[in-house]
Amino acid sequence: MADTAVLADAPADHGDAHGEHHSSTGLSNNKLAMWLFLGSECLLFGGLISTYMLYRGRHSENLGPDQLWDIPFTSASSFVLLMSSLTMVLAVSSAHRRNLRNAKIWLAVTATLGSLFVAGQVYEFTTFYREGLGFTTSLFSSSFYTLTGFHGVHVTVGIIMLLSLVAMLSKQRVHGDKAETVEMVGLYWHFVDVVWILIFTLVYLIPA
Amino acid sequence: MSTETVDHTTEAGHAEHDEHADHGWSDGKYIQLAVILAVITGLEVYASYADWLGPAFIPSLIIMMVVKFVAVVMFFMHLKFDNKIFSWLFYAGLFLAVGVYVALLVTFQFFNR
Amino acid sequence: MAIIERPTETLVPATATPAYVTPDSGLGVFRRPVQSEGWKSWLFTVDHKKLGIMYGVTAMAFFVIGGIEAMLIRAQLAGPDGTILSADKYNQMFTMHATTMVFLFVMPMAAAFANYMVPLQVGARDVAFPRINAFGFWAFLFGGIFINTSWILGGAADGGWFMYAPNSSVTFSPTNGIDFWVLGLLITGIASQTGAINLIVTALNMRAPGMSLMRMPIFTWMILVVQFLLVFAIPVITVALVLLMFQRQFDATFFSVEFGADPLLWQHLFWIFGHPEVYILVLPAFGIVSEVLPVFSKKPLFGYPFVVFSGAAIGFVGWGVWAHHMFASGLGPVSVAVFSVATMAIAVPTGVKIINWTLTMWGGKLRFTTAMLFSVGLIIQFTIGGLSGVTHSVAPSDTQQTDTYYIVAHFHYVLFGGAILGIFSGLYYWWPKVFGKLLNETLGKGNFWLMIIGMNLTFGPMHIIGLQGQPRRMYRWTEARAGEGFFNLGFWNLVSSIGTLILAIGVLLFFINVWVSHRKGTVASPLDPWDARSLEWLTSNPPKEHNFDRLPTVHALDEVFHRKYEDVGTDGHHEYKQVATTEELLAIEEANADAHIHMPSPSYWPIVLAFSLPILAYGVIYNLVLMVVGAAILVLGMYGWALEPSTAPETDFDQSPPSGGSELEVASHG
Amino acid sequence: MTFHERTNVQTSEPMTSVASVSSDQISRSRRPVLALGAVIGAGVVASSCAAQAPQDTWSPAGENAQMIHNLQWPIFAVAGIVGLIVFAAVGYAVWKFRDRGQPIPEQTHGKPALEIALTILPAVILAVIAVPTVSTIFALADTTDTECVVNVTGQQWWWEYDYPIADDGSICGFMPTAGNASPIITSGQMVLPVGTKVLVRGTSRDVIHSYWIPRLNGKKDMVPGRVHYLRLETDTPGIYAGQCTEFCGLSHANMRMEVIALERADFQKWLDNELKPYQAPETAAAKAGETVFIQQCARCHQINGLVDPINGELVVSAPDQFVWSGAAPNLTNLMMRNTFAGATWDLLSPQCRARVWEAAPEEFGERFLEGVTPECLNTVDLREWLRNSPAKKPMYADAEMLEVTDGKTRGMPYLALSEDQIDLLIAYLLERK
Ligand code: HEA
Ligand code: HEA
Ligand code: HEC
Ligand code: CUA
Ligand SMILES: [Cu+2]
Repeated sequence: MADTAVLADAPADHGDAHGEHHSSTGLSNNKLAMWLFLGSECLLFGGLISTYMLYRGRHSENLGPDQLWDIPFTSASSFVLLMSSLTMVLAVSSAHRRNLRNAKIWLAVTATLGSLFVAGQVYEFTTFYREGLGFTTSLFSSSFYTLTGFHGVHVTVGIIMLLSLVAMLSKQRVHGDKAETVEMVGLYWHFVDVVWILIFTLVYLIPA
Repeated sequence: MSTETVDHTTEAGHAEHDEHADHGWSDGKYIQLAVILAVITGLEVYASYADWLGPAFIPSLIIMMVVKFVAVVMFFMHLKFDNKIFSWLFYAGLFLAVGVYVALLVTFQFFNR
Repeated sequence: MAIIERPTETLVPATATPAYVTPDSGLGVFRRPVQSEGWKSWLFTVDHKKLGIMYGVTAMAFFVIGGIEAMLIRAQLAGPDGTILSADKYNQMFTMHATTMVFLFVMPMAAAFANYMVPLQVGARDVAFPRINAFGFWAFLFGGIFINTSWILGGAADGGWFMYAPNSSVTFSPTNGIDFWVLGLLITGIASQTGAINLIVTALNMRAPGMSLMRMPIFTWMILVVQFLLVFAIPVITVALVLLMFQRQFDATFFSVEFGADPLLWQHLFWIFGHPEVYILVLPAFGIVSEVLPVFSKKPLFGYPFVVFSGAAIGFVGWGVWAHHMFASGLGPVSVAVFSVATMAIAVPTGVKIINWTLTMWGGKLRFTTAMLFSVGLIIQFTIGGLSGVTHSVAPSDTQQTDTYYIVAHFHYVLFGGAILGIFSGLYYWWPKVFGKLLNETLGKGNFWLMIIGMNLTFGPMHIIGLQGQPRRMYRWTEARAGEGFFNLGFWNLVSSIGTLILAIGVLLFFINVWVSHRKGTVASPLDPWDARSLEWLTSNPPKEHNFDRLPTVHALDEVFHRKYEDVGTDGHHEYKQVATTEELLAIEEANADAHIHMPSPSYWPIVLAFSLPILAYGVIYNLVLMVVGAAILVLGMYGWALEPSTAPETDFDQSPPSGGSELEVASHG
Repeated sequence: MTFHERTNVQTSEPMTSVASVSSDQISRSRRPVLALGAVIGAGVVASSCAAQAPQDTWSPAGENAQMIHNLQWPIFAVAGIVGLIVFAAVGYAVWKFRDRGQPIPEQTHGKPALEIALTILPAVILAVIAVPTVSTIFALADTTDTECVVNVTGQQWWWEYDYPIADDGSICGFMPTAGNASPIITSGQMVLPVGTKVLVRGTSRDVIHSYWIPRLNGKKDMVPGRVHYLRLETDTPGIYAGQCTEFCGLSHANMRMEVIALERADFQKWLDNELKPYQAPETAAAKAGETVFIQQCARCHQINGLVDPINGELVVSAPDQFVWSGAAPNLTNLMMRNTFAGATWDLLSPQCRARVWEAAPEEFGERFLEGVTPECLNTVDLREWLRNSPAKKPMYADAEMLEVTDGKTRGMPYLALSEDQIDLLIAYLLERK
């Protein structure tokens, strides 16, 4: 845990700035909270990934990763998710330029790409299920579905957040700094993407 | 927690925000980075089919993964431009996770008897 | 309360009742409630002080429950072949005793102190996210009640507090007890997680002007370390609990040995959380002691930076020692050796604390109030527990000790002798701050001595019982293995059970004391009864709703002491003269009150959102319909929360308050 | 019961060292310490004058436990001394610096040099402790010198022992005299030759259990799906008590075990006895008992060589169809053990028990090998067991709990035997030795 260092660093950062600023560090509370949350999510996904890594080889003869993976398909959906990170960053950058119209468009595009990814995952799950890989079939299947399912739920929550944000921006329902709100959702979204970067390599590309 | 982000867009810390935006990149650069990331992804997929990598296969995959990870975090997530405290908070969790879970897997994989 | 709006021009005396402004309803779907009195003011409050009190009261109630469970355990074990509890009930009893004490008493009690004191100590008007704060409390309360409803719904969890797989699978524990346990801990985990993020942001970002991190009160420091531990440890147990939930509810295979599962996975995940958890339990108490000792020694904390960094070091090293709970589980010698040595290392930063506390008293002017007695008691009792901890860290001897009463002795000395004594010290120390009344010192001393004698009689003999080979978690023990002579295991078990009675009377005295101080003699506390040193004493008792009239500017560690006393000694010789009383200091603050003070409005949504969680959980256990209902409340709550009007329509306008202005904009939206 | 008196009580010396710590502490420190000192002091004094309990962790009786002991007592002493220093310092400060109206002391914030010194000192102490710790860990993990292997399997709530046949036909390093070696399967009490380096290979059939004979070695968890190793070696013949120490459900408290250490010659006798062919019942009652057994018990319990007189076929039990763990104790030589059902109850009557348990090491083997004679049988507990075992030992045998285990019990079910049937069964079982 690097908190020692964080905290030791901090005083230098805000120095004598007290009084003028709203906060000790001059940073946004929300953003601090978000990064902390993302830091903690590392331990959540780390645990799920470790469980998968431990159990990836424990399955019946013909229902393991090597038999099931469809790399071209997964690559395509990974690509889609990666591109959604680009559109997300464009949304944030529009929002910072106070161009809410563009920001909303990019947010919507991001949500669409995200939905495409989730649709891909649903398709993948159904295919695997048809091939006989139920949730309870083996250690591999339980841990695979749990890991990717958790990620899928994160993406879905992200999509809901993106769409809600678009609606709220349209209806003027976002209190406070709109650009920051977009940025917050953006951080979450990128994190989900980053987790998939790990999953794509560790789960799909590295053979069992 | 995730829902919090929607609404916790408080009135706080806004003054700094516009500054932060300046630290970011132009849209063009973001697109460039995205292209690079796409290319690396392509390479990863290629690597998983290529036989000639031999023992370098897994390390090369891991390296590409890390590069992608870092690129997104640093640039798309602005960590490189933002206050160091954010980096500390996030990397604390990240490195802790890597350290602890690698140790866990190691106890299972090796010294296990 | 809603907003304290004070026009800049007309200077209203700070003591006057603030005007409540009804929030604008045009902005949102629902108005925010404005009640500042009556039960609604508690249900919908987002005030960190009210929430702190609510945490405290609830935690105390769970302490009594956990204590009664402990007394039943000791009653059963007082003699051989106990028959008070059946094997089944006994197993539920110790599982729930530990769960209650750890998750529903010590952790929330720490949250109570942290909630109440951290904003006051850093000179803020509330925490960073008041609504999340309220949500955290309700999630904890509902989670705690949820777990305990298992008692009447077919039996509580019976797998022990670390719930080793595969004994926790449906096959081996077919009742719903473990489902309640899993889901309940997930809910309280959410509470801890949100609370932790909130407090970290508060401590990092909402400190009063001039309060650098190295001027931050030590209690806040320890709380900060604890919250970091929580932020990173809770996700790990969450993973473990989710796996177990899927195992039990959806027949997942994670712990099914017949599928090739490795039961050690659970142990690793649990203890990666579990070891940091024990420091989560004790560090807040360390923080309290580090506040109390300087005050009653009339000296600053000796080696403040050392204490700060050792706290952080404990937090750090605490992540690398989890497998010391698994020395007998077949890890293999290399892992065992590594973890054994790492565990020893943790005694070093803990020792730093013990040493610095002793040196704080050294050369001081010690006043033995009840708070001080508890703190000194902690030093002694915790050291005993810590030293037995060191004997566990020696892995080969731990294989003789693990899962015996010697371990039970260790962790009660560190938990009761550490966390609980610290908590009681804090209760006596901060009681006047929170309630404006002093607790009775005579009763307090009785309370202390009975607890000390009681705990040593209860847990002291467990060292012997354990080293003589009595395993823990046995619903009965037998004369046949008790040994010969009068002072055999039977004798010591009896002593231990009698000790529990004394302990219970000691705790009871505390409740009597509270009752006496609030009902009978209403001893109004002076503003600064202990001649204290830190910022929370720079406001009235109990503090005003907005904490400080003027946000204090901090010049030194122990700010309040330095405002009260001046060093008038000459060259090398020190002599301290009182230059101001706390009353005078407060009057200055009041006279210079800040102009605009925005306080966050109460909100309906934290409790609604939290309420959805147990409903969802019952749904997971019993049926889908309930789950749908829970999910609906959840969604409703989230949108209500998101769309709720911010405090007032003009929030955006107040971007830059007058200089010296309030931080409340920062605080206003949880 | 006092079998422990047979042993050299090495404990007294480290115990007294702790005792001196606490008496010292009383004299020097003040109030909070007093109560505590009294407790610890009294505790230590008392426990050193009390006879050691059978599972005392401070009375090693074999090489491995001795290694641990040599490591642990100095560490307890170090801990005691450190504790003493802390109590003394606190006690002194409490007494010396109490408020006597002295002026406000200097507001000193610390002395870094002192701080650093006092941080390094514990680190050094611990570094010194770490060295023997690590070497002992590896010494205890060494399995290269094994002379005898026993497979141990835990299940709810008893231990099964299985003595495998080595490639050369030996069992536990001993050649069966009669020649026809077959694996020996027993439960509850593990019989070992004295002075032999035994390696336990352990696992479990259901949940995690832990194998622990305190006077022989530390404990080792027995985990389903994994095989763990534990070294055991005994110095003297006798009975060494143990207890399952990983919480394993309902009857965790009733899951005990014993190691029976026999002189090598006695062990050979025991081994040969185990391998002898089936002893047909002699008395009429026993004959009738055999029939009851075949009807009621044989589906779960194996008795090696038992032949069904009706069809002349070997009776083979199938506990896996009835018991969740898939095993029930092998009763072939039940009366060669002197405890039953997870070593929780005696098979020997109270009068006869002492004869074996308190025997001097020289005569122990002989007395143990007598087994349980009809006069010495503890009929009370055995009858209660046969009448209604789940009532005696909590087990999951009631119908409503069986759904999740496919109708299989965990433990032995209630069998609704009549008193007559029990008489006959006991007559039959009495000859199983
Ligand atoms: C508040 C909680 C708390 C705290 C602070 C600690 C502190 C420590 N614990 Fe404890 N521990 C528990 C709570 C805690 N523990 C619990 C609940 C369990 C059991 C869980 C279960 O199984 O149910 C447990 C179990 C446990 C085990 C596993 C035992 C087993 O099951 O086999 C071990 C093994 O190493 C251990 C070690 C330690 C050590 C080395 C410390 C150290 O941090 C102690 C350091 C302190 C000191 C050493 C004293 C002061 C120092 C000095 C005066 C300096 C000089 C000292 C020396 C030179 C030695 N603990
Ligand atoms: C913070 C944590 C904490 C605290 C405070 C306690 C407090 C106590 N514990 Fe705790 N205990 C644990 C944490 C804690 N315990 C844990 C983690 C375990 C391991 C569980 C497991 O193995 O899974 C455990 C296990 C455990 C066991 C071992 C059970 C077993 O292994 O079989 C025992 C046995 O004596 C015990 C006893 C006690 C006693 C007597 C108290 C006393 O201190 C309680 C004192 C409090 C009261 C008595 C209540 C207040 C009194 C009144 C309000 C008076 C009025 C009421 C009446 C008189 C009825 N505990
Ligand atoms: C459905 C299975 C089942 C049946 C039928 C059964 N038992 Fe058992 N028996 C067990 C199990 C399981 C145990 C171990 C219980 C324990 O100690 O926890 C056991 C233990 C015993 C023991 C103690 C053995 C030891 O070595 O400790 C005796 C004696 C015994 N049974 C006798 C009988 C007799 C006699 C019958 C028939 C009348 C019988 N059992 C029928 C399952 C069964
Ligand atoms: Cu087997 Cu406990
Ligand atoms: Cu620990």
